[in-house]
Amino acid sequence: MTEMLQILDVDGTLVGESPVDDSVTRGLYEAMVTARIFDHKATALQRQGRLATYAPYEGQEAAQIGAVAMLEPGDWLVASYRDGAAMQSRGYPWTQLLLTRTGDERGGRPPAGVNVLPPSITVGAHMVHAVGLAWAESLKGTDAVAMTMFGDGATSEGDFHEAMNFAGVYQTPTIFVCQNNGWAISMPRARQTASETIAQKADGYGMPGELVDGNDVLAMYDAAARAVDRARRGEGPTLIEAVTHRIRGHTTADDDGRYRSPEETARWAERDPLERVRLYLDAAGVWSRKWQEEIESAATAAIEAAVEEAESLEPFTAEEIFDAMYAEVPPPLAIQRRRAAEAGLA
Amino acid sequence: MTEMLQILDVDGTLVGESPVDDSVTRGLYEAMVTARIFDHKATALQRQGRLATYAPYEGQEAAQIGAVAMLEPGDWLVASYRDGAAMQSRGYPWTQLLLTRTGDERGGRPPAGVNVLPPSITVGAHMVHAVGLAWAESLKGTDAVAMTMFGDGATSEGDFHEAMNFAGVYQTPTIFVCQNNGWAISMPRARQTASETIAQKADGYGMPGELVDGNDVLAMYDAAARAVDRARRGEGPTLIEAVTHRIRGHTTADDDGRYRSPEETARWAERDPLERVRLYLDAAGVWSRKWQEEIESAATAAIEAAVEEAESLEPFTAEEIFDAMYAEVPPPLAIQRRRAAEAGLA
Amino acid sequence: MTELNMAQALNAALDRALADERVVLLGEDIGQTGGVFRVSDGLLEKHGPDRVIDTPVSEAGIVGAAYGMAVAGLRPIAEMQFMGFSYPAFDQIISHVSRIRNRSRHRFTAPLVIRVPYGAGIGAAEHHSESTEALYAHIPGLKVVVPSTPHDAYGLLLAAVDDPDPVIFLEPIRLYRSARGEVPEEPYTVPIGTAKVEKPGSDVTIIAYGSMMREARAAATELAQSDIDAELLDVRTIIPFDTETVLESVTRTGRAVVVHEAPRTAGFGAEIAAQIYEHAFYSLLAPVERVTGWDTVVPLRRAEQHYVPSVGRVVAAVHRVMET
Amino acid sequence: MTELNMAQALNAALDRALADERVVLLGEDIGQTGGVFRVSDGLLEKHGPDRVIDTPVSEAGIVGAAYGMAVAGLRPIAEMQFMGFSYPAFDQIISHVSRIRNRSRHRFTAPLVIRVPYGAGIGAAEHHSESTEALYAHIPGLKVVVPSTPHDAYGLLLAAVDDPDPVIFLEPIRLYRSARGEVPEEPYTVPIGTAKVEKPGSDVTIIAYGSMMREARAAATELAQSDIDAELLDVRTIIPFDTETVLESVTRTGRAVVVHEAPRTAGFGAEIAAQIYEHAFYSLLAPVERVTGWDTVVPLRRAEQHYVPSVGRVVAAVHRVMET
Ligand SMILES: Cc1ncc(C[n+]2csc(CCOP(=O)(O)OP(=O)(O)O)c2C)c(N)n1
Ligand SMILES: Cc1ncc(C[n+]2csc(CCOP(=O)(O)OP(=O)(O)O)c2C)c(N)n1
Ligand SMILES: [Mg+2]
Ligand SMILES: [Mg+2]
Repeated sequence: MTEMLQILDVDGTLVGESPVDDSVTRGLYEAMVTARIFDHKATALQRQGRLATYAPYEGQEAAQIGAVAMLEPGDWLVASYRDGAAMQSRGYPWTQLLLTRTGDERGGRPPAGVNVLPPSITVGAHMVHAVGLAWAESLKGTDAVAMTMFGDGATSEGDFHEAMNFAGVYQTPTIFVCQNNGWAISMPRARQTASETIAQKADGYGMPGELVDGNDVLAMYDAAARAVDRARRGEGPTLIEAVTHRIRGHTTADDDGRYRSPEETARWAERDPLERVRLYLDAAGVWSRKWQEEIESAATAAIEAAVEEAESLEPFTAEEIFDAMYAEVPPPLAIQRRRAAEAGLA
Repeated sequence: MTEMLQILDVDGTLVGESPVDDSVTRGLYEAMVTARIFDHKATALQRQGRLATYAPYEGQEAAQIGAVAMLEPGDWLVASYRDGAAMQSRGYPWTQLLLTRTGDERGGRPPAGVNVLPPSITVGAHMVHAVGLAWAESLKGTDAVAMTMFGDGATSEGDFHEAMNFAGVYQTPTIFVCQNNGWAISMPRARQTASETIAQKADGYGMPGELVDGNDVLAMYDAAARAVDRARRGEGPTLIEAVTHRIRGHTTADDDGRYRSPEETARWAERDPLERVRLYLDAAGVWSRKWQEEIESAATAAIEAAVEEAESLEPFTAEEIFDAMYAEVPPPLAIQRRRAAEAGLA
Repeated sequence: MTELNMAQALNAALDRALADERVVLLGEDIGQTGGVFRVSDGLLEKHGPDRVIDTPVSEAGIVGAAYGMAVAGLRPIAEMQFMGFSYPAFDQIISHVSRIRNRSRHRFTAPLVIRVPYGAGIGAAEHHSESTEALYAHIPGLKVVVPSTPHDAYGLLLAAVDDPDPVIFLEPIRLYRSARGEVPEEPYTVPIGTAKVEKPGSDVTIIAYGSMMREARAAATELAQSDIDAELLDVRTIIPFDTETVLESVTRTGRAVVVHEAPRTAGFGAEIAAQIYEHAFYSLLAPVERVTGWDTVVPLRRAEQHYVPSVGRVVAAVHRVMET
Repeated sequence: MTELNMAQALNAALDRALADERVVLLGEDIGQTGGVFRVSDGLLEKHGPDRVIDTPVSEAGIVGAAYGMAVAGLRPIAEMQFMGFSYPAFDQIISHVSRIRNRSRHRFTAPLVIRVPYGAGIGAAEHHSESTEALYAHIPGLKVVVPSTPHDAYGLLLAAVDDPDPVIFLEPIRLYRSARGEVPEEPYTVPIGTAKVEKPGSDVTIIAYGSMMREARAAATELAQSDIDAELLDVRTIIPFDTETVLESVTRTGRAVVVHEAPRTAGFGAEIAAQIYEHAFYSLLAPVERVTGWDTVVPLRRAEQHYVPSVGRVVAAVHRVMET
């Protein structure tokens, strides 16, 4: 079996060379803490019926934040429903993430300049979009890259294959980040594919594949930074397999007790992606309880503000559901739009 | 690069151990000679306008006939539009192969007991059918296997991936035979995938992959026999890459001069799959010009008879186009069927 | 007789179907968790992993493998987790499942059932609210079935499993738990290809199917209060369509309202309307009304109610056809 | 003005479109060989391999990558080799191409063109004769265009490339070489969304599109000999449908025959007929006739003529509507 890249051990000791200095590590830690607070908040909101189902990412913060931390503003991110941490740290607002989950299309509209697509709900189809985006940037002559994030389950879809194949053939600057969290809903990784690792699938597409401890933010940063650099230099795509664990159910509607054991949860608890960084920072003398409280309260405030903003938005009128189907509402649709408004009044 | 299995060199000398004795080799040779005569005949018929387009397999006889020779009657074959040699040697009549090409659905109906599906025209979709067939046989408790044949181009489709993945996960007794003839119409193999070989793709699905000289009928027999045995013993699927060459255009409608060089054709001429077997048999003292003439004239007679049979069939009436859409024609379709008949009279 | 909801009725039908050794179930999360809607709950435990097969996230793989199994003589029942996730298998369905019988002139057949939860109304995420039955209805060689009661769900599903041809079996998500009704203890089938007059009436025919039967029923009740006696027709089988039952009704009432939640343009309502006009033109007292979803993506939870045809829209349409 | 066949007109339009740096062509065998129908002949040589891209056999890859390119600001033109091979890309089209604008409330858009040769009549192998425009017409967010003359092919293709939304551009295989006509030298567009009255008439409106315009024209000519003055309407854009032009004509003639080669049930003809009835019910002198392909797989060469609507079938339908 391929070796798994690890830089920061579960007890907070460096077992490899950190790709960044401690100030950056502090930033990564802060982002992870913030992301976890959001995840807890969103889960709580869902329990209160204020969100529709929500797909928690708790436990996968390092995989997400480590992967995207070195992206530049011109780069693209094409991620899935579980990738809020990655998306937000690339500029996709908490407000929009919440809006999507309240069931509001405006959640799909990040601010101008944020090159992050709305989260993909279909499993599999979005990876090839990152190939097209990256390819377009090459054709336009920029050095922007596109990163795509997806789960272990997504690698079973045909579109994963077509995306990887295109990226390999055209050597597009695409970084494929698979968060192997061990499960596709109830289907364990071992029963999704007979391949020993997902990383090794890269070989069939003529691109490098790397197996990474997805709960080690420094390892993720390191692997992704090298992949991004290669892509930016025109040396083509990379597949990164981030081995990680989702702590909660597939979504808030999922009862994971039906398919996985408490032992599994316990085994992964000690591999938590946040705690090991805290231990490391603490040992390095750059963590304090006070700082922890500061970042937590800043995060909480920002997230509360986002909740308020999201919930203050009036829902769409009947007319508005027609308004973004095309650049301009075509005549037949305009008639329907009028009828819908009338039906609303009736 | 993985080594390519070769048993019979281009000059007819054994460079490995023959999996069969010379009487079998003679049978393989006879089947290849017959298949080539059919291919020439069909091409000629197309030129005379008696067939619609035809996809010649000349040059790929060893890959096809070597692969299927050890299959048992209960086994399944799911092949593509270019695999007439393989199909016929599994019992799919020349007549039916011709009928399909004249544009007659009855070409899709082999005799009872022949477990060969009509040729797949779509590229990619049919491999997974062989997974389902093989899986069903396992579930039914038989030891039958399913073999599927497809081109290098087909490996770019998502369905190839899903088929390979399912076969790996469920360890179905499926043998994947890729005839890498270097081209998907005008797309050269090197631009279809950045993978060095197609055989190595097997690794990403947890199954063995083997690179074979597809113009060496003994190597093909050997690799396929081992794969079939494994599958029959319940040891799961195999991918075989048969490196070969199509001597003619993609179809009779294709002008391959637009995309490939005469040098390529010349280079492959000396690797002809028939001639090396003839040289071998001759050296072994089991070939004679007389025998060659005998098998050629037997083949020609059989094929002429098939042409006659195919061409003597009356075309479908208007009613008949409705008759195999369902087990029984449902009422709405029965009305259309009547109208179609009336329109024909009008 | 037991009172069951639709999910339970389907579960009972699947359990019954599995009594036939040729039947196998395939789908994402159908075994260990019993399916997203628990329709296959308990079946893995009862029938084992060779019969109730959890698959990778691979819809083309599921349908393609099920097709192969069917050709080999099994009777697979494949599940697409949601209609919006059936499209990766679209090519397998249109190019192979629907055609192998004709391609081989009856020599090979694909008697499989593809179960597809469909429809809006539960405020789900994008792609979870699709109603694209018209796409499947336009594919020759398929049958397309959609129950609206637990009784029909059970009987049509067993009929689909028995059917020698491939059946797309649509399950209205909104009705899984909300539709309740009596289901006989003894196995039975409901014949594919027959619509049902659920409530006779003389003024107007309301033609609906699947999830929209709920609105249609409520509308009929409401209309009764305005002394409009609506006949209620449950299509049940979209393909082959039971033109006869529809015409019998519409020629009698002279007025028709067709209801579906799919987008309007090129929806199956157009076909129903066109058939009514073609065969009952001279009996019609008013143009047929189509009450449908709009030509938009199904909105997410906060605006979904603007999309799904409401009882009010059905009632209003009936009033319009009654005006003339 | 030059006389061109439709393939040449499309080739000229592609060449012209490539003058815009954002335009790239992607497809199987479109470069080196110029495409199965030679529609992109010479463009690789002229515009280079970064603009005219030969791809692997991977339709989802082609459309998915083109979608990504479009989101990034390019104007890709993707080719599906035949309509029957567009289905592996169906999920990309219905789940993403058609929806990103709405999903992102205009923030991201996918202005791409998907060129799809379609239709029967050349005696091709299975899957090479499809006419499933109704499937695409039922997907909100797409536009669906189908020319029947070289002039319109050129102008509609350039309009499609300019369009800010995704366009499915259907090319009638039978007309690639057989349709010939004048094409101006100067670039022009034909607006998407407008039907055309190709020949005015007073007795009946024949409504057709794409390949079937050939039969419709021949039928009109034949009918003139029986003193039936048929108005000939070329739909040109299926979505958004130009209801107005159709109604203007049918309310005048009082009779309509709709022609398409796609299967009848849930074909786009049902939608056209339903709209006519809905809006022109009281002007109609007879039920609308649909002349269509049957609900069968398109037969192979030897029986294809039983499937594709013939001039005779169109003429007979006109006679039927004229009887009342
Ligand atoms: C095409 C498609 N099929 C099925 C689904 C339903 N579904 C949603 S998430 C999921 C499992 C995905 O697993 P994985 O890719 O490992 O991501 P994870 O949820 O573990 O992050 C499935 C089957 C879907 N969204 N899209
Ligand atoms: C889904 C699909 N896309 C495109 C085509 C058109 N097509 C027919 S053969 C072919 C090339 C296939 O190449 P390969 O798999 O290498 O087989 P070969 O023809 O070389 O035997 C293509 C693109 C098709 N038949 N099906
Ligand atoms: Mg997962
Ligand atoms: Mg090839």
